Amino acid sequence: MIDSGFDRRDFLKVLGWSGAAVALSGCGNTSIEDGRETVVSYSEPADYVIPGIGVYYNSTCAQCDAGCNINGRVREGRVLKLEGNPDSTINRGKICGLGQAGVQHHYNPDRLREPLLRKGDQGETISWEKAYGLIAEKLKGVDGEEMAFLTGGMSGHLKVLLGNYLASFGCKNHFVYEAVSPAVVRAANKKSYGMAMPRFSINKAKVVLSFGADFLGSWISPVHFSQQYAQFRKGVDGQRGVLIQVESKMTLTGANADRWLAIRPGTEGVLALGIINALGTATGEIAAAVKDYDRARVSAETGIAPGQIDKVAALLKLRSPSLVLAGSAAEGYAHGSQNAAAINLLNHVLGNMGKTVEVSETIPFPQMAPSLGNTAALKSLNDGLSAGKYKVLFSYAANPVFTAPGALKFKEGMAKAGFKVAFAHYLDETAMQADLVLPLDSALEDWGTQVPEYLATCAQINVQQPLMEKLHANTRGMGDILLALLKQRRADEYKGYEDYYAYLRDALLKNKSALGGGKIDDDTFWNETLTKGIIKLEGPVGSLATKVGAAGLKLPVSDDGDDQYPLHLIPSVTASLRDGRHANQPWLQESPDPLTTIVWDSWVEIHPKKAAELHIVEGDIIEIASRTGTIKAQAYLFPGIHPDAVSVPLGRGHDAMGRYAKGFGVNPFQIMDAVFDKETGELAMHETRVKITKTGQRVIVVKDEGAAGGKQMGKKIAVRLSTDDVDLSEEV
Amino acid sequence: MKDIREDIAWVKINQDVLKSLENPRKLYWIIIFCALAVFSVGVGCEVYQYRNGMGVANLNNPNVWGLYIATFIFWIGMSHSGTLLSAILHLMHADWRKPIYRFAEAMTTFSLMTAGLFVMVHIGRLWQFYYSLPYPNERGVWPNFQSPLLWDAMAIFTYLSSSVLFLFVGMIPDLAICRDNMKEGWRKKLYTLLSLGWEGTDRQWRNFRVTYLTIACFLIPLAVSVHSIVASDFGMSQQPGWHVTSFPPYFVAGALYSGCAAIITLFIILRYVFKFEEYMTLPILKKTVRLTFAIAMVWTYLNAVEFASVWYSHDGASKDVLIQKMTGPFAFAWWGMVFCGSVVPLVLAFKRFQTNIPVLLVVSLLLNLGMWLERWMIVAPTFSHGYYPWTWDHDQWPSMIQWGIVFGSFGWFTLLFMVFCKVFPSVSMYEVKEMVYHRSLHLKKSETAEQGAH
Amino acid sequence: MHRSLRFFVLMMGLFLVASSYATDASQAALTTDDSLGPLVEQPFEFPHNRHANDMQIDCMYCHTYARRSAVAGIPPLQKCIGCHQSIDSVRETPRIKKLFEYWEGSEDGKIAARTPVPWKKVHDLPDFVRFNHERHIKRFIEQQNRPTQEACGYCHGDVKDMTVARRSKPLSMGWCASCHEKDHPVTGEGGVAVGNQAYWYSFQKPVVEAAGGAVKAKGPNDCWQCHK
Amino acid sequence: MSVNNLLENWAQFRHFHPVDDKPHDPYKWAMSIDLDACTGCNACSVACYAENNLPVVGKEKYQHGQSMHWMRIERYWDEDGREFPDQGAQFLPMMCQQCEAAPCETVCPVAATNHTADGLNSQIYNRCIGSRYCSANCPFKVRYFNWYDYPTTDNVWPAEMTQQLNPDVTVRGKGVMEKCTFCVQRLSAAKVTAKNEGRIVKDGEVQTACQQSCPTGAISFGNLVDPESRVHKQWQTQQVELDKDKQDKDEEDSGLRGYRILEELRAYPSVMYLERVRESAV
Repeated sequence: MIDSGFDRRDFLKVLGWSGAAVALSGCGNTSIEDGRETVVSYSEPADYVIPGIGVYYNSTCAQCDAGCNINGRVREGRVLKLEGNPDSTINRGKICGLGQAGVQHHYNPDRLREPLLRKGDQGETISWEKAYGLIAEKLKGVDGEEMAFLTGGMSGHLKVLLGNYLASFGCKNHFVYEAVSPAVVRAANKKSYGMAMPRFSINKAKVVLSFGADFLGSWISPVHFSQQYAQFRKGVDGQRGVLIQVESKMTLTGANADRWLAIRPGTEGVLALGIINALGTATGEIAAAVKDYDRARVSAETGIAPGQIDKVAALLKLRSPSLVLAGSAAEGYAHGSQNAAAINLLNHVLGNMGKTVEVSETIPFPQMAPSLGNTAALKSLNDGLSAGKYKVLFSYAANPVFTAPGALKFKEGMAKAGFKVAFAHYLDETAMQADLVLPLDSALEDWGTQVPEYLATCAQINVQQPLMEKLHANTRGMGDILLALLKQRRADEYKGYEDYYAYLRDALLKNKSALGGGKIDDDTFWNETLTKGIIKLEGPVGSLATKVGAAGLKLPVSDDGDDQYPLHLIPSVTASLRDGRHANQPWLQESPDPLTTIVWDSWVEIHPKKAAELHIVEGDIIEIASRTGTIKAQAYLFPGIHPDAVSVPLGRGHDAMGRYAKGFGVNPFQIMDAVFDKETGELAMHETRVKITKTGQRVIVVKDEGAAGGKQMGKKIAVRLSTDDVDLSEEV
Repeated sequence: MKDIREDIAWVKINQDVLKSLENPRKLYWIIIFCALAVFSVGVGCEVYQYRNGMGVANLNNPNVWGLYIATFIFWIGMSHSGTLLSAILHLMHADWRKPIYRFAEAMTTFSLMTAGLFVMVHIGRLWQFYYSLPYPNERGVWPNFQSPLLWDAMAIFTYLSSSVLFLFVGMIPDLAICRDNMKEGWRKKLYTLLSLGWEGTDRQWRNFRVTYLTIACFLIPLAVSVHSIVASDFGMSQQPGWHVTSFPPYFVAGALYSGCAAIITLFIILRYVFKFEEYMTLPILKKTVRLTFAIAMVWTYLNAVEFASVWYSHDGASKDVLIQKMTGPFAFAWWGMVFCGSVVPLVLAFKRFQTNIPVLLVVSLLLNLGMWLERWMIVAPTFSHGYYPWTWDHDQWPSMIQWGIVFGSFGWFTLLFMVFCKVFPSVSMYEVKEMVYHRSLHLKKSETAEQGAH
Repeated sequence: MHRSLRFFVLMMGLFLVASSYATDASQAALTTDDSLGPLVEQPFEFPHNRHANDMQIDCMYCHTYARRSAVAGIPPLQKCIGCHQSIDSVRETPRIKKLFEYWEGSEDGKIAARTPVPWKKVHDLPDFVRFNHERHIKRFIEQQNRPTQEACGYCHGDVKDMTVARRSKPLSMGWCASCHEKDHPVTGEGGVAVGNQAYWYSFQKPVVEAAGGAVKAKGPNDCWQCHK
Repeated sequence: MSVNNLLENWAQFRHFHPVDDKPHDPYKWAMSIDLDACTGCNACSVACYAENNLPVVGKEKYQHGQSMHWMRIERYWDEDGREFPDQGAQFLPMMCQQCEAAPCETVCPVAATNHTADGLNSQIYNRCIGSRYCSANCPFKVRYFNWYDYPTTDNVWPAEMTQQLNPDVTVRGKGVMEKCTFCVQRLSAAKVTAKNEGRIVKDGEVQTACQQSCPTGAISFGNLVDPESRVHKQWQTQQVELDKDKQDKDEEDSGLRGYRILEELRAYPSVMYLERVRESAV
């Protein structure tokens, strides 16, 4: 289909508003208008480019780290819409809303277009040469210890290049930071399963017991899990899968559960042990570990009715295999690791190992394997910064000034760094603090390779290729930038590569045989790779831990909170906004939050009972105060939350970034206390305690839901029936 | 309480009426000025809305219709009693109508024009309005003859044109009088042109009578049908609270009601402004008031019938809407309607109020307000409380733009009406003469009879 | 004064007669009007007559996209050059010089090399009207094998007699519809119908006339066919 | 343009509705949505924005209820008054139901919305004069009006964003009504290809934008006339019939999940929903 990437780039040119393109005067004129518009055609078109007919190119979605393979429709050289790539093992032709919005990231009017150098409060436009020169100059005489490179999760050749660049300084300070990441669970998995990310086969499970894992919304690889979920609902041999969700704040997954259990925040582990106890099948030290977690105590601590615990245990006993997931709600506490460990223990006890918790392959090229983001990295970086250790700080694909918990005072720390370089798409909060801001290409105009953390069926390398020509002349791909920087260090080594594309092509072709292209010639291989957009691999298979000890598994007796700050703050991760890096994509701002149907703003979820106590009604502006700080947001009465907790969604409340993000909502990161998980040193997101007070103002909550508030008023609109009354195996 | 004097000289009638074309009281100019001001506000709002889109009226999904449609119905309604007085009573030979039917008919015409404007104001693409007209066109497509809105458009245009004709034909003899008594000037030219060479020959009178009668007969069924069709805009739809078979009579009654109320108001104003005390006499007013009272009661009855039929029907949705009207965000308007529409008119039942000008002025205005609220209550609640609960009660309060245009329409109407009364004789001279003549004959008869008795 | 009355009546009568006649007349004009559209100023004059008439080149030799896509597009520069670089006889004529300026770039550097020629659209429908070239070509040329110039001519007129193309049909909705309302034979003499004829028309099934058994059908007539 | 032509087209128009002597042929587009699979993730809604050039109206206009989402996800809670919604919420994707006897069609004064032969409820933007009667008469309130001139409104399609607009879909100016079209631009493209090859569109050959994106495959769409199509099979197994206002399932414990919303209004929607299932054992 494609002769060669280079040539194709010419065909990616955007055509003028030719006859086939849109004109905005949609319903305007009603008469034919000869000779007004010009009609343009490529001077040398490729035979597969026909005006009026879409061409589809495969690439990889960069909206989150799940690594879905996408397929972009291009017409007249403009990418119009993204679909899932049907050949993908991860998303099998499907795509989420967040992914769809990728085009809005690409076409975003607020994207940076020129390199900016700080002049007081202003940024002055400079040339790339000058920018590179400046970096070289600033790095002169700086040794590895004095520079730090902060990035988000990274993988593929970009990671390799960065590694080489840092190596050229002998620099170890590569901080990989993701504000929202399952880092604690990874660690716990490593312990109890033997690998950080085993394969969770939801579709094979008859029962899924999830402790706050929002696998339909934002957890690890939502689109993949959603598909499995669909199969799981259709059922193995006609028996419909049962989903039980345990969490203190209802997530999208919770909203789809057969049974949603509102648990007292932080006591997830206790419940897990309680269930093991109730199962009564455990032996040895496990039995010993759970023996005093009897129904009464567990019920008292977790606030879940004894009968309910029995029911769950009974069901798990009855239907096997099942699957138990430890999610972000369980890990977000100072004792998060223990929680996760206790929960993982369930899978062993229930004998799900190897059945629904399966061994997954790993990528055969360790240097390309994803370096996973976490919050511990931020901590150590912050310590370094506030100690004034770093002369030069690079930041890429991370926005710590926005996402770092307020208690860390990251902004102040960052100010201590001598020279701050930000590689950014927008002028976001971190870029605002930088001395030099370098504009990046969007994922739809850049080359790259990427290795997803969660491998669905086999190890694979995702290929990212431009779907259209650059929108702005003066943006660069991160790969190209790193290459340029490397040429400053090791000119001879990299002079062979004209640009990142050349490097990438060469790198992949070198390992052609390892990548399953042994027999065919380079160009064919390369074209096939680009056409497919995926390289599937035979990766080495790790091994699962068969048994695990319960020694050292001790859960703190749940405190009854402190009376000064009585409530738990649960910062919720929404499927569309996540940690806020996509807040400037209007589709995401305007697509209602599934549970509250609120748009364009933040809100505080409060249980109606609690609200009644405090005389709070919907739309009251509420002040949430933690030890770290305070924010104000509108109240939304929400039945799906534990009365001892309030929840504020992450991702909104930017004070920079762009017209669709700036000034909408509040940022709960600001008031997060710096409490860390005892074992992994990860930030305990759910540990912040708050108190709330009415400010007396009231607003109209901007939401899709009408005054009927999700009631059907006796009409037959969204109907539900019980499993007893239906036989799914009969259905198509 | 004195009625028109039987012995009043015909010349005096001419003089008195023609005076109204010359020098009204100051109040006239004040009214004209206010009307102009209000109207220009309306125009401003409309221009703004035309530029920026209907959104500025704070209409939304699902509340897609607002005050515009309500006020549209209101004006259509007002037009009806004009026809009632001029046509129906004409056929019934009720001679007391004679001094007042002219301005009533004028009111009909102008309120229809105003109503027509609201159709324009309401539609989202005014510049494509011609799509809705059935004429041969280069697109080769017809409008949708199934749509009640289309029936509406046709009915209104027919009604408007024929009532203009009726008004005009009825004026011809008077125009001739004006022509003959006017000094030179543009007015004389105008009257000359319009009086179509009227000389009052027997033949002309004969033809005139026939024509006038014919149009009158034609106008009556038309008037009834027009408001029935407006009613069918709602009756024909499927929405709860609209899908009611009793709507047409209900609408017609409402129309006559608001019309009569309006006539009382204007009666009082004209009587003062143009010094018509001698012609627009209290007995006439009294009759009008009694007519109004009767109609008010009819309307109240039909209203009750409608609620009852909803209440006892098994249609839960329409029931919800009714309850919503009484208790929801519109409650104030709904109860306001009930009060103004059914309680206030009771005042008219008392003899002593039937000729008390200040009281009647206030009452008639209240009645009009009530009828306007009624129209609003027919339109709005169904949107904010339809079949689909998810879409209930979005922010539906009309914006200042919407109010502005509604008020503007009153300015526009007053302006047209007042100018008309200044330019054309708003009391029918020749018919007053007839009236006086007949009455004097009658008087003579009875006198001679008395003498015979002695 | 009777005169003014009579005059009035007379005027009314005249008006009615005139208007009714006018509507009739306009009717006729709407469907069969062949009035020429405006002359469109092009970057340089392209002689359709030379190519289509003298050279007898098939329309779709240059307008290749028409049979493959809904929009006809415009022939790529490459196409022109492909032939003309080997036709030395006209190489030095002003138009061809101009053409090559777009290919090789002009001396004054105003035009960069390989610049597409900014042709003006001649048959430019409103943005909410979507005419499908592919379908019409399939229908008339491939299925009913009418001569190309005739088929294209239905809407584009006799381009072979023009230099710069110029609109010669009304292209109004009524005009399109008038053709869609006609019963067109599904297959012409010796015409081949591809596949199942019934599905060449998703709206009216073709009617088989008893006499001769010629298969005829109308064009689609629902609004969404052209307005989306 | 003669009265005859009027009457002919009239008959035509009427016949587009399925009547016993003239059923839909060869196409009748229909949809079925499995509420048990739908997770309410909003992917379909965003996909619709991307495919159909829907404007993002912004916070202030959204507050006034002037949003333009053709496909809206509704969230319902159980109404049994328990402290927690411990059987989760219920999500319902609601878009134009493409009714067979659509209330909106009969009332439009200019026939801007009417029925197509393949059973769609068409909306012709450039014919619409914006009387909004259709929306007034729509039981589902799924018609959205262009309250402002979004193409020229700030920050709706600023700068480069215009390049994302889908050329196959007209961009609506102010004052016209719009609604879900079942992605008619995709349908007609598929039909053209099929016609050129002298066949009808095969099942799965054409997908609506929402269906294509839906991660759980809750939405299935196709030709109800084609016995091979998934939609046809689903409607059949659920015993839902297009031109009935009461279905067999309405009897007690029929074991069927298929239903149509507000069926009793006799609009005969083309979208069948499958009831959400909840486990009774836990």
